[in-house]
Amino acid sequence: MAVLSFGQALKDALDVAMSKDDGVFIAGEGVGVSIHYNPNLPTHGLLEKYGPKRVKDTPVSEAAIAGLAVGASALGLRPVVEIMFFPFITLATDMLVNHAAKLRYLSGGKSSFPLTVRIKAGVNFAAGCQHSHNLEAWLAHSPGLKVVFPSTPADAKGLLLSATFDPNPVIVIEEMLLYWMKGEVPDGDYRIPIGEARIVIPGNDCTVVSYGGSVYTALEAAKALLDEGISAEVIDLRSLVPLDKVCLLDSVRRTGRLVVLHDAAKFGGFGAEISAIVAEEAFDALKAPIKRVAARDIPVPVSPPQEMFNKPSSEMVIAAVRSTVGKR
Amino acid sequence: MAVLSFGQALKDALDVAMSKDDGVFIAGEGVGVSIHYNPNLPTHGLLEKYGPKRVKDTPVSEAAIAGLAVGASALGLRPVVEIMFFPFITLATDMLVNHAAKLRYLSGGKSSFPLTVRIKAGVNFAAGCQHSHNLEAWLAHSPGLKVVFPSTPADAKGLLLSATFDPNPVIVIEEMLLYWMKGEVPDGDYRIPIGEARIVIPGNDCTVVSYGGSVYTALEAAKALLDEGISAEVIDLRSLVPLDKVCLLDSVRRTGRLVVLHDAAKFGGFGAEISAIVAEEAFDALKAPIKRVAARDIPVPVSPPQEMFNKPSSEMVIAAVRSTVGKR
Amino acid sequence: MGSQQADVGLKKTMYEEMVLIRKFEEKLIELSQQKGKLVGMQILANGQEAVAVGIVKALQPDDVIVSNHRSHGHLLAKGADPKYLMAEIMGKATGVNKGKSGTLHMAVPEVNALMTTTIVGGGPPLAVGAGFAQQYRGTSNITVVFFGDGAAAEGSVHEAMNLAALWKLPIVFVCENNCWAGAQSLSEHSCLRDIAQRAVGYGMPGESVDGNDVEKIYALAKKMVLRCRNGKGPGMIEAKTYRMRGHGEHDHQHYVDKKELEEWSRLCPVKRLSESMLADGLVTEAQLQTIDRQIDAKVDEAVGFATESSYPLPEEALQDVWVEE
Amino acid sequence: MGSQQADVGLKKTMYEEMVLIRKFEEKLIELSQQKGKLVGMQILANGQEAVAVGIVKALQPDDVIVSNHRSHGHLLAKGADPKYLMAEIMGKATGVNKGKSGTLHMAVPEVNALMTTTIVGGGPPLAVGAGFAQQYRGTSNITVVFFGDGAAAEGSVHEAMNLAALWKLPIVFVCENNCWAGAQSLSEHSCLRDIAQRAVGYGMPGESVDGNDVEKIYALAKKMVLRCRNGKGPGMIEAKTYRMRGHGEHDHQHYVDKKELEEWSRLCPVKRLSESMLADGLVTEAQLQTIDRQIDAKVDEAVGFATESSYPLPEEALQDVWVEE
Ligand SMILES: Cc1ncc(C[n+]2csc(CCOP(=O)(O)OP(=O)(O)O)c2C)c(N)n1
Ligand SMILES: Cc1ncc(C[n+]2csc(CCOP(=O)(O)OP(=O)(O)O)c2C)c(N)n1
Ligand SMILES: [Mg+2]
Ligand SMILES: [Mg+2]
Repeated sequence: MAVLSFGQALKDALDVAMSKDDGVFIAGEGVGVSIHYNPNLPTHGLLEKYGPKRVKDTPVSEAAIAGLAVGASALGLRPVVEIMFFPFITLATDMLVNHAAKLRYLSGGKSSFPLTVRIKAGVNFAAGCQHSHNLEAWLAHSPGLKVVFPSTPADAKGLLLSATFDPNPVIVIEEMLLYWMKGEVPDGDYRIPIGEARIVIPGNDCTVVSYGGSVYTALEAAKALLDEGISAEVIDLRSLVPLDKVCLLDSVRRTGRLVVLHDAAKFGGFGAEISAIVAEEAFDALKAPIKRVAARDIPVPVSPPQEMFNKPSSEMVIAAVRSTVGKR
Repeated sequence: MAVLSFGQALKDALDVAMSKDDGVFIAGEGVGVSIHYNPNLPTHGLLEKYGPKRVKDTPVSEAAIAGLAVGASALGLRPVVEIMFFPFITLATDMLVNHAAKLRYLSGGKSSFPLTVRIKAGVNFAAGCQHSHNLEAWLAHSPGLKVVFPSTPADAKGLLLSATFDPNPVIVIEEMLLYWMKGEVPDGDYRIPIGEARIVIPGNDCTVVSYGGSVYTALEAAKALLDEGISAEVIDLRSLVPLDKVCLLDSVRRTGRLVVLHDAAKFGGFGAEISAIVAEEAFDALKAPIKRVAARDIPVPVSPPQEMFNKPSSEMVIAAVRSTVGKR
Repeated sequence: MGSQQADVGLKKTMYEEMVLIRKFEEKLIELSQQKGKLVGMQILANGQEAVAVGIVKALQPDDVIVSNHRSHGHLLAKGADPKYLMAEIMGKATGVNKGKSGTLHMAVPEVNALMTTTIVGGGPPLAVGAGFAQQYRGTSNITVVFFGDGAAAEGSVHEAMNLAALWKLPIVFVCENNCWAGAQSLSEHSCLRDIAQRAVGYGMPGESVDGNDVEKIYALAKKMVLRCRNGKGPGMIEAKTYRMRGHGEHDHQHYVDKKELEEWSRLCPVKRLSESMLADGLVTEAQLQTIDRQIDAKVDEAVGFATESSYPLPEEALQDVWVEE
Repeated sequence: MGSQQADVGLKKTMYEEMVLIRKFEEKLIELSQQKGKLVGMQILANGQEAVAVGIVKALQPDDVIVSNHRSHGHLLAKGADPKYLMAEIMGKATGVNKGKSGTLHMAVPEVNALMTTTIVGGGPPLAVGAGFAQQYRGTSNITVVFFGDGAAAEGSVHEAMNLAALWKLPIVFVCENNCWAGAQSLSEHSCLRDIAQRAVGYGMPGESVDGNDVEKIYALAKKMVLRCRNGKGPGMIEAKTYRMRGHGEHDHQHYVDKKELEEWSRLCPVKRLSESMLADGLVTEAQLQTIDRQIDAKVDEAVGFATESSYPLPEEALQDVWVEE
């Protein structure tokens, strides 16, 4: 078990996958040579190790990058391609949603598309709304795609490795702002099953469901709440598709309360799905309204006070949990 | 008041808009000359009436069509462009979501983009999943876009006219299978405010929320339910963004029960947002779990029995309503 | 067997395949007039048979083709079984894709037609991936992607050509310029008349060819394919041809000049090949009639098979989304 | 005033503008080394000033420009006030976009820079719309869109050029080929060396020009703009230039050959213009120094203004999404 940063853990996953299976290649804008020379970036050093045949810097062509992955996977390779920032996924959604996700179905189960798309996400890095726009809700609403969104270095490695070797198209969303965060990471071919959530902190009074970077917002809130005697259970979904409904529903059945948190905009966000599942399947256990804490329904602004204002804070989570347990 | 088909009503809206304001033009693949020669299609005859300067057949270039709308609207025109089928919107989402929706915000409120995008939707016309994939949930989760999805000829006209003259980008989703359906349509510059839902049938026992073509599935169900003594209130949202929360919450506060229905896939669909709002803001009024009735989480299949199986039926709505009122 | 004899054999085979495509689709025209027989719109390659056959004949079985909404010809030329195609077009469980695709996106992995897409312009990026895999694995196989004159306006085609040229991928881009994209004629949707001119902008060879002359197409394809197989990178073929039917059988071509249709019908690729073979004494009328009858039987067999097949079960719609491990 | 004098005046103005851009951005380099002063990455046009100035000088005030992530030069050349740009780059309420944009997508409608996008390749389709509106309204205005060599690989650029050419829209496509797209050199991301060759594939004129020679750029721009204004349709200019700084000030160009940087620094467009004006006796060293001082003062004023301005209120983030009626 090594201590690695989140970015290094992702790189470790790529490294293990590439050394294990020569059908694995990576491609994207700057995955080989990057403007950032930084060992905490997930593809740093892989070009040097695996050479330009397997580490492909591409033109600025998101549709072609995605098409490359779809076509190469159909012939049995295991592409792991990168979309530089989340909003650029719009340029690749035809290839991903109409092709990667559907071509197997259209073939009647004859073709398969074992591809992975890594997307760099993040709402708070001062680049504005054309770089910051978390759209996991879109991908989760696209039958045929699996979607994972890890929050720790170990999960990042374990999920990326599972994604790479999954026989289906998997989207791996990476919270960029975590790239520097360190944690213990198991060595070798370590995989985490896609579709299993994780209880980060057990608790009795309220379930707080989150994923990606916002897990830390939830943890901060849970810590503060404990001081006032409120025991929040924090769940890290890790996978959005397939979703670990068992873990979610079990928890809510125990706590009777639910707060959902994410960094994407609230309206139509993935939190709505979590809420809706619970309102349908664990309704009788619910003791209070389901609260959602999320970003505002605006494009992400650049000015620092506004960017901060837009991102959901632990204070907002605290207030939401308090209100569900009947405290002000 | 004339009796028009849904398609004619849309055409009437375009006709009124074009004759009223010479800044209105329409563009898209086959909006002038179409492979379908049919007076029930929304742009039929407009080329003959307004000429090729204002009725623009375009190349097969969805991104350019959307870009045309964005750029032309920035200079003060009122483009109404068409995306032929819903899944093709993936090719235009960068222009719509990263540009139409955000450029005003990015300008600090200086530029504006009074454009309209008409999208032909429909899940049941035997063309398969690359033609049938209702993605209203994506657009509703894109701050800066308004989204309407009418179900009657009159609403279609009224909302399309409001969209055309709205100073913001508006997406008008047209249920193709309704093009032939007839109804009374007010003459002239008839507008329906964007953001107002409509109670189609009042009722006391359960609220059924729907929009677009699935409103008729809801009505069918409501009728059958009445026979067994269950009074369902059917709400047609008409606008998804902005959403008429007042109408929705009022109704649920009265009935205490909610079933949400749409033709898009269930997981991550727009129904989740409706459910989540109610679970958050009208929780105390709820007497039963919130049910969602929607398509399966699969690509839309072609084979007739499977296509039928995939689309939510009135039987499914009936079963859902029954279960909320505690009957089997 | 001398090369001349081989040539005769090839011509006959090409003729048979073109006739199969023609008759298979003529049957679809017939069936589409009977309510409830077929599922969805029928987009036919009537008039374009020479392109499919001439190109595919230049390929090896393990070469890959990526097809589009107008795929019947491509797939039959590649060797797909008409029975399973017909069943798919009827939405039957025995269809090549179990009825999940219908006519518009039939994939036939058995003959290396792994991906068919009805997203106009969707094929070329997929071909980039296929060609990349072939190059990566060090095989000598290549990928052919068929797309239309209309598709040439899609951004995806541009991205794919740039990437294919940059990485010297073994891809032949085949543009079937059939003068129409839906109801828009070439001059209404493209700033160019010769789509092959685009090749310059990617530093790849590009040539136009009479798309109704199967021999010329075959010769050009041979050349491009060989170049490609030898690692020289992609090339582009523009086959100038004509779509004789509407865009779907409900489309009655109200926007088409009847004279144009007449002129092109004189250039019918099937007729041209049979007449040239007759003129050269390579076949007799009687032989042609035998071929006709054999193909008729094959098509009838396909219709019989498809008609007798049952629809898939509704719940089976839930299958085939995922590879289950 | 004789045309020669006009010429001298023009050169001086162009020089002043180039110096303004240079100094404005040099100040950004300085400020970016001070923590918390600027917001976001700084993507600078250092070395490319001649393109912005040479092109924009050929425009009228009511012509439209569509800019990209590397916009400071374009906007200043078009007449944007450095004070409001600087305040925007600092995320201040007085910024040209109230701090909502920051450096990457500043729009300055006051000078007809209505749309700036940091989506690579996003500009050309927007330009299609702007050019269409100009044509539709029957004005004689035109639209210029700036994009990079990297952007030329995006599908959107292709769609835009095809449509612009088809409809003869009044658009000049200006490709600033600065040899890099992020950390990828031209030969790593493009199958072409001369992006202007792409113009052939759209049937529009396309010319390459020394992008560090403002006079040549201006002359070519004049020609293309005039053609465009006269309804002859779009054209393309490829300005061959070089990005002297990294892609953002955190990028230390580890992937760039230092010799290449040295060679291009010898071709500095600002120095070349000043030297040629000195050689031709159009200005004196003293005059140049005066210009320098004036521009320094202007930049300092901008920094002062921006620094003293306050940030917008957090809740104001909720404004400007919609036009409220
Ligand atoms: C992305 C996309 N846009 C639009 C369509 C609708 N459509 C189907 S075929 C077609 C015309 C295509 O023309 P062309 O590429 O020339 O192919 P052809 O039909 O002539 O073979 C169009 C616009 C589509 N299927 N996909
Ligand atoms: C759609 C999209 N993909 C990727 C990026 C990230 N990105 C920003 S600038 C850049 C390089 C662009 O190169 P070029 O077009 O040559 O412009 P330059 O930066 O050299 O001026 C990239 C890849 C982006 N902003 N948008
Ligand atoms: Mg065509
Ligand atoms: Mg560049």
